[in-house]
Amino acid sequence: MTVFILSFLMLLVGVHGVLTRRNLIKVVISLTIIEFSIFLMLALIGFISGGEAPILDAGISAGRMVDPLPQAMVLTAIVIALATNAMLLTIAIRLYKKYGTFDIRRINELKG
Amino acid sequence: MQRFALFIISYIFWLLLTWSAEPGSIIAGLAVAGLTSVFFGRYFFQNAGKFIQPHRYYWLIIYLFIFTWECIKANFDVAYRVLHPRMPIKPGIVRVRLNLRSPFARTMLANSITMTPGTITVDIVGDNMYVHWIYIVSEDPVEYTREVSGRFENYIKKIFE
Amino acid sequence: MEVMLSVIIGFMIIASITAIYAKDLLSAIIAQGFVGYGLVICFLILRAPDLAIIQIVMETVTLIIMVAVVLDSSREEFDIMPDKTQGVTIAASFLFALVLLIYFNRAISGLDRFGNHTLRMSEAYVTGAAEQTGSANLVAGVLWDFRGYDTLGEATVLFTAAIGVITIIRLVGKK
Amino acid sequence: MKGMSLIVKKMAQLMSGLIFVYGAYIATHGHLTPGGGFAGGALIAGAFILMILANGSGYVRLKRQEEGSSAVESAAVLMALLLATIGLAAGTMVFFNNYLPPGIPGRLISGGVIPLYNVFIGIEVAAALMTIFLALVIYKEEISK
Repeated sequence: MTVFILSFLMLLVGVHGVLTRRNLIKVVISLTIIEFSIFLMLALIGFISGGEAPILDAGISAGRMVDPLPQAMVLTAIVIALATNAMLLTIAIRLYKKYGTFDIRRINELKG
Repeated sequence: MQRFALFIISYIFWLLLTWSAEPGSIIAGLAVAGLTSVFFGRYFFQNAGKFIQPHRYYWLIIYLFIFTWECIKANFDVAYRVLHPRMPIKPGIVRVRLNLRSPFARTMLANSITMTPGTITVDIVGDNMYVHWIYIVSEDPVEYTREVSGRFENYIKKIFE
Repeated sequence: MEVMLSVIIGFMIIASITAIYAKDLLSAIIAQGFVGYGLVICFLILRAPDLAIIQIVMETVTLIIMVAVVLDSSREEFDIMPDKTQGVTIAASFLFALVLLIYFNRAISGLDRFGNHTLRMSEAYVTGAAEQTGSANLVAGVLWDFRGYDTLGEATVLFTAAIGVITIIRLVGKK
Repeated sequence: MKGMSLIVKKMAQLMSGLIFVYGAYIATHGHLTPGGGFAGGALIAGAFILMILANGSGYVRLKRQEEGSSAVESAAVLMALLLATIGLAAGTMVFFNNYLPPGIPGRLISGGVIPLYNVFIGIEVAAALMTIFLALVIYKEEISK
């Protein structure tokens, strides 16, 4: 149960970063940390103590395998995380080119 | 020629990776090695004919032993300098003149010097190589060139040039 | 097992706090890389080699892109000036954290204890999948056979992101 | 973007071909060993990114390369979709049907359509990452002019 609570703490750290930081790159980093904590949570849920990796091989029975379903979900989510990260960073550098800063509040002030 | 050499090397690498003799794997390996030589063959070794000259492999094996021995010696030397209570180090950067012509031989010499404990190659500019050294033995260029690169240079010349 | 995982996740939490509070953006990115590679070790301990491979590769690519972006623009982090509405923000954050905590508690109480997971949904995948799909890697079987729609949508997201990056970032268009 | 020093260039030339072969291995053996199309595609993209980072951007014509990788990406997605649609037409009328014979688990030719999906998704991921990277490099070139 400790590991679940710890990964929830990691999610809270990420949420804190998104809420309090004013730097666009820091906001992207905080979002990445939130994503990581959720991947970790899903992978933790599927684990069986003493289980094997879900790959059939000689001498491994199908009975004691960890759950392959959360792993497949997280596999797709990791790639989506990379894609959204690249998109966010692109928007951030375009904003930097237009306004000359990464500060959200100054970007708000310099409308237009 | 260089494309063919890369084709052979990548095909051997594929066979070692898969380690199976079924026909599907062998045919897929041919396709993958062909793609590799199409994409990267232009940037491989310029004169790949050196791969089929057997005396180079002979010198390579001898060089491996020499390199291992020098590496062990340098390990003990650096360990002595670190564990000694007064730390007898005199670090600095020396400029070593290179006698090797081909770029790959220069790269290999630089890598050998970096892998020996105590010396790190910083950069190669023109015909000179800048090496960071933990204990500079002497300020004389002939002396330190022999000490830093002379141990490896002759063998590397025989292997790669 | 659980103790080892807890220690690694603890280090990851410390690294993420460092990443959020670092004064230099480059060191913030490197601390974020620490979190990502720590996640790789967690996946290896949790018997998920597929996830470990993909996470290590993707983390490296993300770091390359982030470092390129930061070196192109500025890497300074400015001081956080005190806000006029700071009290409201703090109260709202605590409220938000409390709501998250309540829902987390409800979600966690429905789960099995760590390590004693019962395969309710994926029982059929584990027992019958290899014969049905012929794939020895069960994750690949789930990914491409039972849940093909998910994966197709995911490929579409990647495609759209690449097109979007080109569209947003181009300064000089075609004549 | 300038290239790096001679040592990095030579080692990149030596390694990038082998990294490409390893990525192809990961992608094609996705149904037997850990890995699969996504990880293999990212490794293949990594081989090209390594070459561009080491040799500088002068060594490829960036615009043409970007158009090419974007076209390859679209073609790969289209092929994967086509494979899925054939499943709709053949057999039991199910989208994403695995219509090829499953074969013996553990061989390279097994798993029905799964290896083909893995190969095409690998190409798609590699081309998408290359496109993103090249777009950033072109932006950097344009901004420094």
